[in-house]
Amino acid sequence: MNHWIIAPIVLPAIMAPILLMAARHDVVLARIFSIASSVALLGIALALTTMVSDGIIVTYALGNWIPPFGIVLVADRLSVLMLLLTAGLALAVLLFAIDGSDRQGRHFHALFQFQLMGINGAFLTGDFFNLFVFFEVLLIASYGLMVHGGGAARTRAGVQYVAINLVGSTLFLIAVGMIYSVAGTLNMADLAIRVPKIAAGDQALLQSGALLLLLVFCIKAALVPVHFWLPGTYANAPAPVAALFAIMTKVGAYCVIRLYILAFGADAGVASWLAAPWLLPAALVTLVLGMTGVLAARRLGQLASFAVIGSMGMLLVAIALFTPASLSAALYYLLHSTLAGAVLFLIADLVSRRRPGQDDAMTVAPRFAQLSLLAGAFFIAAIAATGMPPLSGFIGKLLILDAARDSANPALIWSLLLLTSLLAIIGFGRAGSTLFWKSTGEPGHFPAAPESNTLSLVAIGLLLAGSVGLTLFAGPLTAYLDATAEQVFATRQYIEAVLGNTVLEGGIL
Amino acid sequence: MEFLLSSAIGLLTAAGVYLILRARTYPVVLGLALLSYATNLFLFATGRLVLDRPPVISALANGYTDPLPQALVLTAIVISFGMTAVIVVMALRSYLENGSDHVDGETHSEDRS
Amino acid sequence: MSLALIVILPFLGAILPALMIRAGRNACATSTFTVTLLAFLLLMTHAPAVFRGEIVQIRWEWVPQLGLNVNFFLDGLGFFFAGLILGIGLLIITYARFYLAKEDPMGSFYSYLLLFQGAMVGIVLSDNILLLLIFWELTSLSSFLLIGYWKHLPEGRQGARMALTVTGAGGLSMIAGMLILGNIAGSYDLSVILQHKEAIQASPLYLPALLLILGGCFTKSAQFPFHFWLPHAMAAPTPVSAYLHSATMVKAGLFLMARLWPVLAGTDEWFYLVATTGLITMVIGAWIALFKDDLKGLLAFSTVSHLGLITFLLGLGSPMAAVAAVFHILNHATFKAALFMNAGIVDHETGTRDIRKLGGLMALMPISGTLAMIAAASMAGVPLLNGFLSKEMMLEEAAHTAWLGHDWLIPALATLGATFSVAYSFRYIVHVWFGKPAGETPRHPHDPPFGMWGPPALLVVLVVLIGLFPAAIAGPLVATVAGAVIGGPLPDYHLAIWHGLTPALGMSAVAVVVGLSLLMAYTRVRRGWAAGPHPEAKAIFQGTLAAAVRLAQFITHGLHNGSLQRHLAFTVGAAVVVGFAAFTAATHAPGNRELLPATPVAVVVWSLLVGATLAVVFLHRQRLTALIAIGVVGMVVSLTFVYLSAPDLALTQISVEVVTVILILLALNFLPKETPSESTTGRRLRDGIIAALAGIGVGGAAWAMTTRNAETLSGYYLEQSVPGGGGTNVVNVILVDFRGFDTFGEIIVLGIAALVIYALLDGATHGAVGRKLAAWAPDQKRAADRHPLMLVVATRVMLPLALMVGAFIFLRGHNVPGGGFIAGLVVAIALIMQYMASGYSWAAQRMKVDYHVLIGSGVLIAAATGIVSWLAEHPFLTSTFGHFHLPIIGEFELASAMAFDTGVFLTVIGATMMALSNLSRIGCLAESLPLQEAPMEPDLRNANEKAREH
Amino acid sequence: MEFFNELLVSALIVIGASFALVGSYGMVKLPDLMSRLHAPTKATTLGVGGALVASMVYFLALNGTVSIHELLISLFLFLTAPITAHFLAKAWMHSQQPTDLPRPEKHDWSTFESTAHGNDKD
Amino acid sequence: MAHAHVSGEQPSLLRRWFPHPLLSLALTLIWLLLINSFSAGGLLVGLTLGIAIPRMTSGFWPDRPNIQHYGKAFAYVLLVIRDIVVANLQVAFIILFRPLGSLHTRWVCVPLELTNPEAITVLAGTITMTPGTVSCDLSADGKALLVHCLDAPDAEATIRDMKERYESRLKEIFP
Amino acid sequence: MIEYAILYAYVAISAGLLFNLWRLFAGPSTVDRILAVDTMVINIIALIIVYGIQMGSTIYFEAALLLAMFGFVSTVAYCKFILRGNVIE
Ligand code: NA
Ligand code: NA
Repeated sequence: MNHWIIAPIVLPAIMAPILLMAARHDVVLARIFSIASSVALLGIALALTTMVSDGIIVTYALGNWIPPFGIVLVADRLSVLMLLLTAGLALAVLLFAIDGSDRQGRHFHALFQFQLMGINGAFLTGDFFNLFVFFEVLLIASYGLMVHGGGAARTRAGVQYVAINLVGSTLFLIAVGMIYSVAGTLNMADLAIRVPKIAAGDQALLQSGALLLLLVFCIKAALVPVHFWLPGTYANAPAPVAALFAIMTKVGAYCVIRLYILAFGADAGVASWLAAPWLLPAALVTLVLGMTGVLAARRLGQLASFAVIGSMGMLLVAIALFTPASLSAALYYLLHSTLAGAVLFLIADLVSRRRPGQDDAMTVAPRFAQLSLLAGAFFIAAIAATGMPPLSGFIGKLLILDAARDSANPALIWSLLLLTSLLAIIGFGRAGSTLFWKSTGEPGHFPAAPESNTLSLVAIGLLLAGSVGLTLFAGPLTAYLDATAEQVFATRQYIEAVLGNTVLEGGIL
Repeated sequence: MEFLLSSAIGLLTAAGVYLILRARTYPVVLGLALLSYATNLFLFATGRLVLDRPPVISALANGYTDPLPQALVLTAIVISFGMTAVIVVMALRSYLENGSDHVDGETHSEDRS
Repeated sequence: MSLALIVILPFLGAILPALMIRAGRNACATSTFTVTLLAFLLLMTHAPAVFRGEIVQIRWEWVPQLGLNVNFFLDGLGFFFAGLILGIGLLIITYARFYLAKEDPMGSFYSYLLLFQGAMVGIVLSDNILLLLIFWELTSLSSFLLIGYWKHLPEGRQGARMALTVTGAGGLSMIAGMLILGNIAGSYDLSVILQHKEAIQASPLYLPALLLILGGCFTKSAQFPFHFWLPHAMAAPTPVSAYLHSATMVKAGLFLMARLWPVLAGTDEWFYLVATTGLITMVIGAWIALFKDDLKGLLAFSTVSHLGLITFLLGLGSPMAAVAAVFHILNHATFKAALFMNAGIVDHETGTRDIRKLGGLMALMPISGTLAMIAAASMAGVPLLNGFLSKEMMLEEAAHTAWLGHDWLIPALATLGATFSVAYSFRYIVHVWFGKPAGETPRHPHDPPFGMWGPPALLVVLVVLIGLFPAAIAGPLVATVAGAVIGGPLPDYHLAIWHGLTPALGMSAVAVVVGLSLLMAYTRVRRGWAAGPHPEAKAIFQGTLAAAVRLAQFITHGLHNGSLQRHLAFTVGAAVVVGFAAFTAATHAPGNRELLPATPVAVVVWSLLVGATLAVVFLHRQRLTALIAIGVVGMVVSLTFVYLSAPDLALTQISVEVVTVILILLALNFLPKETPSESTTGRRLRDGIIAALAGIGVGGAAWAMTTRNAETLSGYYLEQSVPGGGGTNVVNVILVDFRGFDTFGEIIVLGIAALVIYALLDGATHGAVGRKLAAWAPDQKRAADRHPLMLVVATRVMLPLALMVGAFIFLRGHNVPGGGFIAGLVVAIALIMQYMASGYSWAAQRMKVDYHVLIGSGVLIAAATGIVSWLAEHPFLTSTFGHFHLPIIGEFELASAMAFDTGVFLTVIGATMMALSNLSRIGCLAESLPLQEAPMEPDLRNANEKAREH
Repeated sequence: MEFFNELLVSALIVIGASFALVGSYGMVKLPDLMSRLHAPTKATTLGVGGALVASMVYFLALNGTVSIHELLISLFLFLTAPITAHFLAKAWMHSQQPTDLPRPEKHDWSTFESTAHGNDKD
Repeated sequence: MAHAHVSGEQPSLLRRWFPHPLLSLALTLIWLLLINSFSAGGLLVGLTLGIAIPRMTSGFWPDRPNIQHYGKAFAYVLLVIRDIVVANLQVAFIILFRPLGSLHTRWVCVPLELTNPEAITVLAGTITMTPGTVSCDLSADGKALLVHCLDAPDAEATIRDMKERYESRLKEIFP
Repeated sequence: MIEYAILYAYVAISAGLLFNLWRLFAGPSTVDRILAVDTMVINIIALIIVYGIQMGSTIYFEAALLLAMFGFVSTVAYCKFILRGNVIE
């Protein structure tokens, strides 16, 4: 029995209560525990990566109850990739946070660990009600992290964030109910074999349930028109939290990939490729609106938020094409945009802290400490975020363009993708020029950096290095991602891994 | 019976939606509470309506209702309880911070959407 | 390998200047120079092979799935451009060392310059068009840094952003073009693409690809109508202008057109697009240059004009024109770089670049003046200088080219361009170096140090030498390069000064005569020009950009106005649309399940729910009342669960209700007690419609599903509950066993909720909020007694009873309705009753348990129960149970699920108590209430004792 | 015997239900809160009491065991009903501030006068 | 959970383990009735809880009174049950048949001699549960009880009745 | 015979519940509304017990037990809110 699969869930689930009980009053101890846990998570994710890299799908039947009756965890290339990304991002973000922001409120580290538990659980579970539970775990932890440190604007945004997500959770349950009411199962693999057999008269319930569930995932993924929560949330969340949230939108994207290829994909009979006609237009609008927001942004945090929306649009365009090639491109872009989005928030925060009174507003203000360093970091991050060469954003963009070539409407997709890139370039250029160039001509000085921020800079450096790494190793990476995408599309393999190889012939029920 | 339950779910949903679209945090909280009743009943109803056949194994029982939706609803009730508690306290904190319980934190405002 | 090194060296070397600047400015410049020199020498080692017509290649795989690979190849064209880039680079580096002022950060200048240089070399050596794209965009980025180098100057920043925007846009267009091109050819490798002329030109995608690629080339090479960014890029330091905007970057577009010439040129599309654009650019650029008073402005527009000229030549599509183009690229690079450096010298020495303020400098700066004269004369096309030769070739080609059947049009326009060219070139000579000094210049000018005039001098020597001995000096190079461009046999041509009395000579003569007359009548011409319209590109560009930003802001901030009401309306609206659309799009059949009759009691209970729900909606402004009405809803829901065979749910719902009510009341204490009426009727109507649709949707779905039958997994749970899970309460067995993992997550949610609440409330006790809280005044009058005696007594009696009930519910849960969650709530409510009756402080003193520890240990116990299964080689949360027999006690059952349920139990108590007690703590802080020793009013114990004392 | 049991159970159910109805009816009929307070706190208490006794008798006859749940329910109701009424009355007194109350000798009623140590903010 | 709130000298071992033996016994009994069966195991669990719960909660009930006469207490309970039945009939009659105008609704102030909080609570509870009377408030010094009467033609008689019927009995039960 | 008694009980208790609902709407004071809800709880307890008798099952009694315990807590909390604003102080 291989228990490593559940370690990404159990480890933070144990670490958080330990932090609560043992390290509640000792911030140093809490930091050590928290970092240790994150490093261990990274190690586990790497180990799992090697485990699944030869293409096997490992399952874990909780409570030793055979699926579909018990809950099952599934580690395949895709889920492990997400775990790895989460662990890497978490470690960088944590480094940034322990430079001081973790002390602005209570229980940062415990909430952080719980958040990781929720995210990892969402990536691993093969049961869509259990997915709901993990969504709630990651959401409620995110509520806490979102308002960490308090403040008028932040708590206000917090209320909005919570309210929207509670509506999302409500919708999730309704959708799950509709699907269960006709499919009679909660296991994703089992659902996949039942969907094509569902009676014509039940299709309306099934499909509207499935599409409402898609809407829920799209709320998480910040797709227009259910993206409204994102700008306020990200712009007002503490920087490390906003950076960590870069993975939260990907949870939504992951769920779309997982469920709508597995259960509503090629083999779903009349419900085949159910998500595609809805997803693609929405994703294109999201892309345009996001990058328009980048151009319109008045604060750096706002710019980063809209860049995240835009990148989600781009990502979901690639997903919505629902081909192995487009999925591979989407996964590459997913890795890239998570790192690029996260680092922008961290940079925005360092800038903001150095300009008391002006914060991250795109206004001209006197020079501040470490201007050149941050300008350099911003320049690189902007290159990544706008998809300029030579960083990973460019390769991601090329991959998506390449994958969109065979779609129904390549001209539209291409022109939108490229035009929005231009919007992003202009927007980022404007921001950088105002914040870092214009300000050098301004008389006066802001006080020196308030505290040591070596770790913050290391965190930023790590994330940027991640983008560089994605670029340098784009070859082997895309090969791996191609295999990952193939595996996701090879739904029989998944179903057999979960339910055994007899189900496809005879079936359990 | 099915109609009564369905219409009740519909009404609770409508009332909940109407309230979450109000401008103050308190009605939003109430609306969310109504919505969670609606969803819990809805999820419960996926097990279909069955009289006096509780899923407790007994020699005397003449049948059982679907236990799974009940377990799911239980989980959902607990989770929505936690969520309600959080949004109530968050609304309170926001009120203390902003001096207003407007959902957008404004001290005086009309509709803004 | 060494080929790749030529590209990589500048990139690697880019870090050197930044490091070396600490060792001084000379070390900094020297290191840059050395790196460039090294690259240049490396390039030269390939010269023999290139001149032999060989192609040097290196190939590394990078992203093979995409066809993006690190493939370089070196042929004549690449060699020529790389030599130009590195050679002129060396001169520029030397020149810049002296040009840059002390306060200019030289380290970053040279770093940027090397980055740019690397990118340029990358473009010209790439054998993979995707790789080429990367370098292409890198030149945009590094030139952005170079143009904005003087970041304190608004012109620099604006110029940089304009250049980035235009060339960036072109780059994006080219991405698309290249992807199409590669797709047609089946490879992104140039060496492959260049073999597929027929396939490419026959493809229906040829025109889109051509348009997109030209979009990139024209923007980069400042072709009309994208020419406007180039003059504004002149805000850069002069070495940058000389390097980027005369010799290298602007030639990237030309390079690419030349590179793809074998496969793209020769069609009508190509001719009309490229040649026309080039010709227009040539004429307009020259015309504008004539009226520029800024030396660098003049040179910039002149560059635009010459780029147009070369584009025109490439557009003609004939091998002969291609040769001319190649030759002119070389010539233009020499005289224009020299002129830019010369302009920089003038600026450096006099402190101004305004031609109107300059004059008669020849006397003061003879060396610079001489160099300027020669270079400018070459630009004008004066014989014996290299500019003359290639211009003649251009005019010759123009002379026999027709445009849409008009054979006079092109020769006329070409002559016109040449005329203006003569005029502005001589203006550069006459108005700056001759005539009387225009007045006081900011500085007293004299010839600069050799380091500054040496590089242009070297170029001027080339200008003269090529002019005199074209075949000897430039012949092999031009042949090699032109061969690479044409990709086939070279045409029959002669690089010579004299070709006889050709039409070109005539046109040239006309140009010189008319051009000089124009200059003589300059004041009048200028007046005429001044009377006409002068669209200011910068203003238009910035206006357009500002308008775009405003539009973006209008959309963005108008849409994202931070209104939760809007967000939720959109979210619910989307759900309604998606739900209904999906439902109607798919097939639906009404259910055939036998329905349960609606009993009168059910109807009454239903009407309670309807009534209470309506009460909530219509009385929602009276907050307490609405809460009371919600309580009724909760009660009816509980009753529904009782009625429909779900006792566990009923118990849970009842317990949760109470805690929720107390929690909301605790918060409501601080909140306004009434909701103001602030929605318009229209808004209420809109919300009402959304709400009604949502209600109809969800209710309809409920109806659809409850009226049909379905097969589910449930049979298994009912069968396995006793033998497999050891309990008769199937719901509980599902919760702690079959789907215990859900429950594990669920208690964690509850635990987190408590932590979040704790953090939120703890944060409210200090800082600005804490002060507000301390100054808080209740908004309703208070009754006098805090702890009414009867309540205190009753709750004290109830506590042990309630705990007993809690224990009972906990222990029986596995077999009959109950379990850890409900029991936890029962215990928590029993304890909260003590808080309510006797007060927070008093009760808290008696509850020495830290709720953090309770939550933590609850989660840990649950997790430990799961982990223990590992020891038995079973998955997480595998349960075990057994029936044991002990003397006296008899038969009893122990299940590991009970341990798990204990974790649930503890977490629930901890979380509930943490939330409620912290809320009440806030209340006590806000009211600064003192602790009552024996809380009971009237306080009879105290009174009795006092009476006894007396 | 069986008939007697049935009769007893039926009678108890009918009595209990009747009192429940009367209690709730009183709540509608009586003119002011203090009067209304009498109706439910009494009638419904016996109403539930009747049903509970009916239930105990029924299950005693059915299973031959005494069911304790009913007793516990009664216990809780008897413990809590007076407190509920007390609090409703106090809440009413506090919000209506009636002027026709009789006054005790030295001090006012607890709702209006505090004997606790320390002072509240208001 | 709560720790014993102990003051003064060290109590005996027995006293520490069984601070309220009667309560422990009662709880054990309730447990046995809750589980609806009698077995050694059930008794053991019941005893454990019966001992543990009073210990855990003793802090919340610092001055638990000792009932002196259990017989009288039992008799009192029977009396109250009888009165409750009568009260319900009377109130039902009032609600159903008496015209509202004919009611003598009034407040009365019942002076108290009881000083024990538990006793006062029982009295107030009794009054609420019996004919047409609701205990509404205590005076701030605990020396009077405010009672609302639904129909009390003679206030003095009503007060006298309450004091004689209940308070005097309670004085004997609670010392 | 019991069936008729139960039927009668249902009708009577239902009528009682409707009266309660009317009081909930009519008020006039908040205290009246609390009283209405409190009475509703009592009636619902009765309803559950009668239902238990009808079904011959004791499985529903814990619901009545908890309602009896906690209906009181809510009512006191509402009143305490009116009296003191702060439910726990
Ligand atoms: Na309640
Ligand atoms: Na198990």
